[in-house]
Amino acid sequence: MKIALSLAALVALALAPFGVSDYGLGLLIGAVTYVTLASGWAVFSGHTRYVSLATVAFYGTGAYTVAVLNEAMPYWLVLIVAGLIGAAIALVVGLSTLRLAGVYFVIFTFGLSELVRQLITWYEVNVTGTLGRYIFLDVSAREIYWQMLALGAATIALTAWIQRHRLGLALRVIGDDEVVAAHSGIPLARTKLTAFVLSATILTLAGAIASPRWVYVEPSIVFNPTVSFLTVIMALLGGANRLWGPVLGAVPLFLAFEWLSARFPDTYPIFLGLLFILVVFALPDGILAGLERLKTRKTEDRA
Amino acid sequence: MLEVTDLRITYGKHVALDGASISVGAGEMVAILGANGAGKSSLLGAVGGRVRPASGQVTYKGRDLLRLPQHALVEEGIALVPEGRGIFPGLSVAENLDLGARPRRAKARAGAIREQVFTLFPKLAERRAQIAGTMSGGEQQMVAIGRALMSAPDLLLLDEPSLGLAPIVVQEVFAALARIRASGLTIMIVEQNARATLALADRAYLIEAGRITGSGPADTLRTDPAVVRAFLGGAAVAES
Amino acid sequence: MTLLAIDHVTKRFGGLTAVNELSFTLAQGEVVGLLGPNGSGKTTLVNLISGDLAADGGRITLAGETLTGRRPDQVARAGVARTFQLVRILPSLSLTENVMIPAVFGAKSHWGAEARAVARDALERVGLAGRAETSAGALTYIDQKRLELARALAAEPRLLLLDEWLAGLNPTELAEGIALIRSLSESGITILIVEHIMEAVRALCSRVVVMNSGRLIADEATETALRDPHVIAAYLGEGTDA
Amino acid sequence: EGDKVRIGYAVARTGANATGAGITTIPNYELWVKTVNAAGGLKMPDGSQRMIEVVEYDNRSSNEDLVRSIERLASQDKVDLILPPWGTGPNLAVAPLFDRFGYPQLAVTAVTDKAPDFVKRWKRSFWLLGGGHDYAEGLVDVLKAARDAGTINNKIAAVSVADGFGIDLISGARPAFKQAGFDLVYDKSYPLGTSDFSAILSEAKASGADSFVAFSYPPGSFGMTKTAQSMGFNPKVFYLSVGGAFPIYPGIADGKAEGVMAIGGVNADSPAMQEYFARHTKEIGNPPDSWASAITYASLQMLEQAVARVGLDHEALANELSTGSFDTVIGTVKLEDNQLRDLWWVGQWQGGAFRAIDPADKPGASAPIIPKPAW
Amino acid sequence: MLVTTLILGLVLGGTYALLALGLTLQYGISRIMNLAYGEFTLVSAFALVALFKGAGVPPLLAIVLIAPLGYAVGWILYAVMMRPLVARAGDAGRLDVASILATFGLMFLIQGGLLVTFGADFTSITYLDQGVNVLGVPVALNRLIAFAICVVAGGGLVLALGRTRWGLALRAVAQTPGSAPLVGIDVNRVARQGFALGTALAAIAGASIAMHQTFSATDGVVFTMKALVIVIMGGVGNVAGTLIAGLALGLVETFVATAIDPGLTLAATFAIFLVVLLWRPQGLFGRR
Ligand SMILES: Nc1ncnc2c1ncn2[C@@H]1O[C@H](COP(=O)(O)OP(=O)(O)OP(=O)(O)O)[C@@H](O)[C@H]1O
Ligand SMILES: Nc1ncnc2c1ncn2[C@@H]1O[C@H](COP(=O)(O)OP(=O)(O)OP(=O)(O)O)[C@@H](O)[C@H]1O
Ligand SMILES: CC(C)C[C@H](N)C(=O)O
Ligand SMILES: [Mg+2]
Ligand SMILES: [Mg+2]
Repeated sequence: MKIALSLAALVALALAPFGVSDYGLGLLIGAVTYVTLASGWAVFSGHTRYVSLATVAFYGTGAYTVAVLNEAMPYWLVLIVAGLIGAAIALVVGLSTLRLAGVYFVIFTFGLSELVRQLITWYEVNVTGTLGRYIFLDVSAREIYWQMLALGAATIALTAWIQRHRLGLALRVIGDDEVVAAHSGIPLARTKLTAFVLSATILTLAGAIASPRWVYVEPSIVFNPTVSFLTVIMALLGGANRLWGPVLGAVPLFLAFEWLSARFPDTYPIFLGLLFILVVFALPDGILAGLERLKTRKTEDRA
Repeated sequence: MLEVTDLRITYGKHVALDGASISVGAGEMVAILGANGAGKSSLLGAVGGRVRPASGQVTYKGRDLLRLPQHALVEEGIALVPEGRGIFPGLSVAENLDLGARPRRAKARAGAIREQVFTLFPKLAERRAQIAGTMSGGEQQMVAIGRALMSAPDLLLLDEPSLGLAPIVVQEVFAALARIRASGLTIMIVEQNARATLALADRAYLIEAGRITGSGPADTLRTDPAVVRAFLGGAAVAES
Repeated sequence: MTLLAIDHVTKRFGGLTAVNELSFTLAQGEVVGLLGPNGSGKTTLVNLISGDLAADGGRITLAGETLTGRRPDQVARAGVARTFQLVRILPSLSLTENVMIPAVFGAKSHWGAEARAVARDALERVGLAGRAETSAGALTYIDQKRLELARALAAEPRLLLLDEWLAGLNPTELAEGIALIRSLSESGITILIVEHIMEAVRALCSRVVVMNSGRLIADEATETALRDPHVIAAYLGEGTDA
Repeated sequence: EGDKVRIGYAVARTGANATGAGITTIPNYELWVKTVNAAGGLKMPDGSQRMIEVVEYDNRSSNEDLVRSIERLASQDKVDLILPPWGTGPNLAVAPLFDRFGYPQLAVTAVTDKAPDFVKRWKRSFWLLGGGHDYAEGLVDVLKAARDAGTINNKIAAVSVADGFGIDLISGARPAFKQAGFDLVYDKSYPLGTSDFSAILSEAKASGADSFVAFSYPPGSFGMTKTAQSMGFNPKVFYLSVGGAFPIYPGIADGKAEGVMAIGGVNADSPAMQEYFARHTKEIGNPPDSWASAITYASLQMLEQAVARVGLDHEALANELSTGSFDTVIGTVKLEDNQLRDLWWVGQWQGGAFRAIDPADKPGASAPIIPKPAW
Repeated sequence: MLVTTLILGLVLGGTYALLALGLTLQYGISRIMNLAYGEFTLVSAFALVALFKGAGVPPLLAIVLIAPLGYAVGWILYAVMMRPLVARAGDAGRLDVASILATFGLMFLIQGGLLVTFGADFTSITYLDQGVNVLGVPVALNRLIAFAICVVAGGGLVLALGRTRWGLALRAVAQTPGSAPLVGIDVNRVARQGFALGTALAAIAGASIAMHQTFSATDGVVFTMKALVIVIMGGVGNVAGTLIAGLALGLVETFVATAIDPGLTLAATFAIFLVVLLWRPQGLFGRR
C-alpha cells in the first residue's frame, strides 16, 4: 500500500514538468535536489548520528568532474566516473575519520571540504592557470529534473531497503553505542564505511547531475559550504533517522526560503531566522516526529 | 528530622512509589530494604532532589525540600551517593573530592575531612592525581563515597555503597559508617548487603512494589523470619 | 580441553602495570571466579580478552585460536560474549531489539523471525520475556543487568565474561542469579566470573584465580583459595563475611 | 496592467556576493528606476511614457538560486526586461537562460577575456567591462612609461587573489610584464578569504620592487592598504584592483589615498560624471565606486534609450543595443561586437577624486603621479 | 626573516585565538553549539564602528563598554532561548542537534538585521594603525592590542579555570552536568555564566577585529568556522588548547605564506587541522 502510494507519487512527479512553467520546473529541480541531498546525507548520518559537513565536498566534486570531463567523454560516462570518484574519495575520508567522534567529526568534515576547495583552487591557479571552467552541455532542465528525481527516488528506496536490512540495524546500534555494537559482532569500520561510501556516491551524483544548470563552475561556487549546512539542517529538521524525514525537512524549508526571499527580498533572513527558531521550539524532534505525535494525540482523543 | 509523607513517584504511566511515608530522626541510621525495582532508589532520589515526585511532601528540619532545587540541598547538609556513583569521570580524584567540599560549612574543615577520607580509602590518597574515570569500578565507588563525606553532611543518603567493593573494603566502609554515625550524622541507606546493614542500622523500612510494607527496629527485623527469607537469604548462607 | 588460555599477558597504563605477566587457563565448560581487590586488574583483563584493549605483551587464545590483536567484533564472532561492570544497554531500543543484535551479527548471524526467536529465548532465560516490547531505558538497574546478560546469551557464546554481574542483588535475587548462571554453565558455556560476593563465588566456581596489583596470587580450588592467608590479607579481610 | 513596464532582477542581497552587488549593482538599479520614474517613466517609441515596476529577488550568492530566480522572472512573472546579476560567474550562469528566453543581457560586472566567444554563443549578450588582459596591459602601459622615464626600477611585486578574476588578470599581466622587460620578482596568489597580509607584504617589501601590484578584491585591497601603512611599506607604485576605486577607500587609507592606483577609473572632470556622482550621493546616501558603477548606470541608460527607439520587443532591443549609439554618463557609447571596448583601465586617487589615467590618450585622462607620496 | 615570520605569526595567531575563546566557553561549558557565534562578533564590530564614527567614542573605551553589554546579551539569550533547549534535550547529542538548529535560525536573524541596518558594504575604521617596532619587525599597534587582549583574557581564563574553585565548578559542569547538582552546583547558573562570558569574549573579539580588519555583514560564517576549527583543534572546553591551537594556526599560515606560497595558507590551515585530528582524535588537549 505504502509502496503503491510512493510509486504513484513518483509517476505524478515525473509527469509534473509537462504541466508547469520553467520556473515551476526550476522549483521542482531545487526541491528534488535538496530532497536527494538530505536523504543521501541521512543514509550515513541519519542513524549513526555522525553529522557530516562534507556534503559539499562530494556535491562539488561531482560538479567539478563534469566541468573537467564534459568535453572529453559522453555525458553518461561522465556521470559514472563522477560517482566512482565520489566513492573513492569517501573511502579515503571514511578510513581517516574512523577514530573521530561527535563534534570532532563534524568539524573535521567541514575542514575537509575546505581543504578540497583550497587544493583544487591552488591546482587550477598554479597548474592549469585558469580557475573558472565552463559546462556547455546540451542537457535541458527537464532532463536534469528527471535524472535528479530518479536519483532521489533511488536514494529513498535505498534507505527503505537499508532500514529493513542488517546494515540498518548495525547503523542504528552504532549510533546508540559503538562499544555495544562491537561486542555484538558488528564490524564498525566496514559498516560505517559502507554507509558513508553509499551516501557520498549519491551526493556526488547529485552534484554531477545539477551542474549543467550552472554553466560556469569555479571552486568558490561549487564548494559553497552553505550547501552542507542546509543539507544537515533540512535532514535534522525533518527527522534524520526516518525514511521520509529528510523529505519533510527539505521541501518546506526550501519553499519557505523561496517564498520569503521573493516576498521580502530585503528582510527575509530575519523572518526566516524567526520561523526557524519557532519550528525548533515547536517541533523538538523534527517535523515528522511532530506530525506523528499529532496523529497519536488525535487517535487517543478519539479513543 | 526528616519527614517523608505520602510520596508518590511516577515515570510516565509507571508508578514507582505509591504513597510512601517515612521518618528519620536526628542521628539515626535508617535502612531501606526491598527487591529490585521496589522503588528504593526513587525514594532516596526524591529526598536527595534527584527525582521530582508527583505528589507528597519531604521536610527536613522543618524545611520543605521539594521547593528547593537539587543543588541547594547540599547547602542544607544533605549528601547523596547515587546509584551509578555520579562522579566526574573527566576530573582527577583530588578535584572530585574538592568539589565535594563546596558547601560553606565544609570549606573550613576540608583539610581534616580529607585526611579522614584518605584514612578510610588509602587508595584515593595514592591516586589523587588520576583521572577518576580511569579508576577501577570499586575505586570509583570510593571516590563517590569520599566526595559525599567531603561535604560534611548531617544527612547522608547512600544508595548501595558497597556495590562493587572488595570484601575487605566493604568491611572498612561499614566500620567507617559506624564511626561516622557515632559523630552524630544521620544516615539513610539502601543496601543489598542487608545483614551488615541491619547490624549497623537503628531502624529499617521494607518496601515492596512501591509501597512501604513494614518497618521496625533493626534488631527485631533481623530475626523476623519473613525478613530473613526475603532479605537476608536464608538458605544460601547456611554456614553462618 | 582448554578453551581459554591467558599466556603471560601484560597491560600498562602509563606508569601503571594493570596486568602483569598473567597466565592461567580455562577448561571447556568450567566456571571460574576471577577475584582480587579493587583495581587489581580484573576488568582490564576482561577488556583484554574481549578485544577492547590491546595487550602490551603475551597471548590470549580461544580453543587454540589467537584472540590477541583482534578487534572486539572479531572476538565476539569468535564466540566470546561479555557484560559490562557499568551496564551498557541501548535505552532507545526495545528489549527484543537489544537482544537481537548479537543474534544478527554474532557468529551465527540469524535474521528476521529467527533472530527474534533467539532473542525471545534469551529474554526468557533471564526472566524478562514478559517485557519484551518495552524500551530498555525504563528498566531498573538490575533488570538492565539481566537484559545485558540476555544480550550476551543471544550471541550463543562459547565463553561468557561476567564482570560483577551479580553486584547489587539482594539475597533472594542473588539466589536466582546464581541459579541462572548455573543453568548457563550446565548448557555448556564456559564462564569467567568477576565477582566480589563470596557467597556467589562459592556457589558457582569450583576454582578461582586471584589477582593482586596485576599479578596472579592464587589459582586453586575455591575453598583453598578463600583460606589462603595471602588472599585473606589482600582481599577478604579478617572478618570474612563469607 | 499594460501601462507599466515590469523589470526584474535577481541580485545577491546575502552571501558572498552581497558586498559587491551592494556597492556596484543594486544602488545603480535603484537610482535609475527612481530617476526614470521621477521623470514620468520609460519613454516608448510612440512617445508615451510607462512607469517602471520592479520585481526583485535575492539570489543568495548561489548560482542554483540565481538560475531559478531568472526562470521565475522570465516564465512566472513574465517581466518585460531582466537586469543581470553582479559578478562574472553569475552572469555566465544566467547567460543560457537569457538566451533561451530571448532577453537581452547587459552583462556589466563581468570581466572576461572570453567575451568574443560568448557573444557568438549567446547572440543577445553584451559584455561591457572588458577582459583581464585589457586591464593588465593598461597597467603595463603606465608602469612602462614610468620606468622608461627612470622614475621606477625594473622590478614588480605582484599578488593575485585566487579566483577567476585574479587569475585572469595575473595571467594577462605576466606576459605583458615580460614583454615590456619587467622583472616580476614576487608573484604569488592568495586565497579568497585571506584576512592577514603582513607576511605577503613583508615579502613584497623585501623584494626590492618599486611597483606593488595587487589583483585583489575589496577585503584584500583594504587589508593590504592598512598593512602597508602600518609596516611603512612605501612602494613608488601601489596598485590595487576591486575596492581601490570604492568611495570608502580614502577613509580606509586614513586619508592617505593620494597616488594609489587601481583598476578602472572615471573621467572625473566630465560634467555628466559629476552630475551622476552628485545624484548618486544624494539619492543613495554615498557616492558610487569609480569603476563599474558608472558603467552599470550607463548600461541602464543604453537600455532606456534603446527602448525609447524600438520599444520592448527583445529582438529589436538586442539589435538596437548592438548597433546603436547611446549618450550616457560615460559619454557616447557604441558597442563593438556586442562589447564595450572604450573603457578606462587604470585610475589613480588624485586630489580626493579617483581619476582615470589609462589609456593615456583617451580624452579626459589625467597624468599619473609617480612615485606615490609616502603614506 | 625567521624572526619576522615568528612575530607576524604569533600576532596573527593571537587574533585567531581571541576569536575562538568565547566559543570554547559556549560549547565547552554551556554545551551550546553556537552557529551564530560569528554574528555575535560582527554585531560587536559594528557597534564599535558606530560608537567610534557616530559618537566619537575611542575604540579602546568602546571595548570596555561593549564587553559587559555582550555579557548581558549572552545572559538573556541563554535564559530565554538556550535554557529551554537544554532542559528538554536530555543527552548531549540531542542538545547538539537542538542548538545547531536554533542558532542556525539565530544566525539568519542577526545577519538579516545587520544587512538591514548597516547594508552590505565593507566597514572599517582607522585606529592605532601605526606600526610598532617589535624586535625589528613592524607590527600594527591595533593587532598588537588584540594580541595583548588575547594573552590577558586567555591567560586569565586558563588560571581561573585551572586554579580557582569557580573554575573547578565550571569544568565539572562542562564534563558531567548530570553529576554537578550532587555537589551543590547550580548547573543552569554555571552554564548561563559560561555562555554569557563566551558572548562577552565574542564581543571583545569582534571589537578588536573592527580595529584591525575590514569586515562586512556577511562575514559571520567565516568567523564562526574559523573559531570552531580552533576550538576543536585545541580540544573542546580546553582554553589553553584553544590558545595554543590559535597561535599554531597563525604561525603555520605565516610560515606557509612566506616560505611556501600564500596561495596555500588556507589549505595549510585545514591540512594542519586534519592532521592534528588524525593524530589526536580528541584535539590537542581534549579528553575522551
Ligand atoms: N528513569 C526512569 N524511567 C522510567 N522508569 C523508571 C525510571 N527509574 C526507575 N523507574 C522504574 O521505577 C521503579 C522503581 O525504580 P527504583 O530505581 O526506585 O527501584 P529500586 O528499588 O532502587 O531498584 P534496584 O534495586 O533495582 O535499584 C522500577 O520499576 C523502574 O522500572
Ligand atoms: N584507562 C586507564 N588509564 C589509567 N589507569 C587505568 C585505566 N584503566 C584502568 N586503570 C587502572 O588500572 C587498575 C586496574 O583496573 P581494573 O578496572 O582492571 O580493576 P578491577 O580489578 O576491575 O577493579 P574493581 O574490582 O574495582 O572493578 C586500576 O588501578 C585502575 O585505576
Ligand atoms: C565587477 C567585478 C569585480 C566582478 C568580478 N570580476 C567577479 O568575478 O565577480
Ligand atoms: Mg536502586
Ligand atoms: Mg572491575
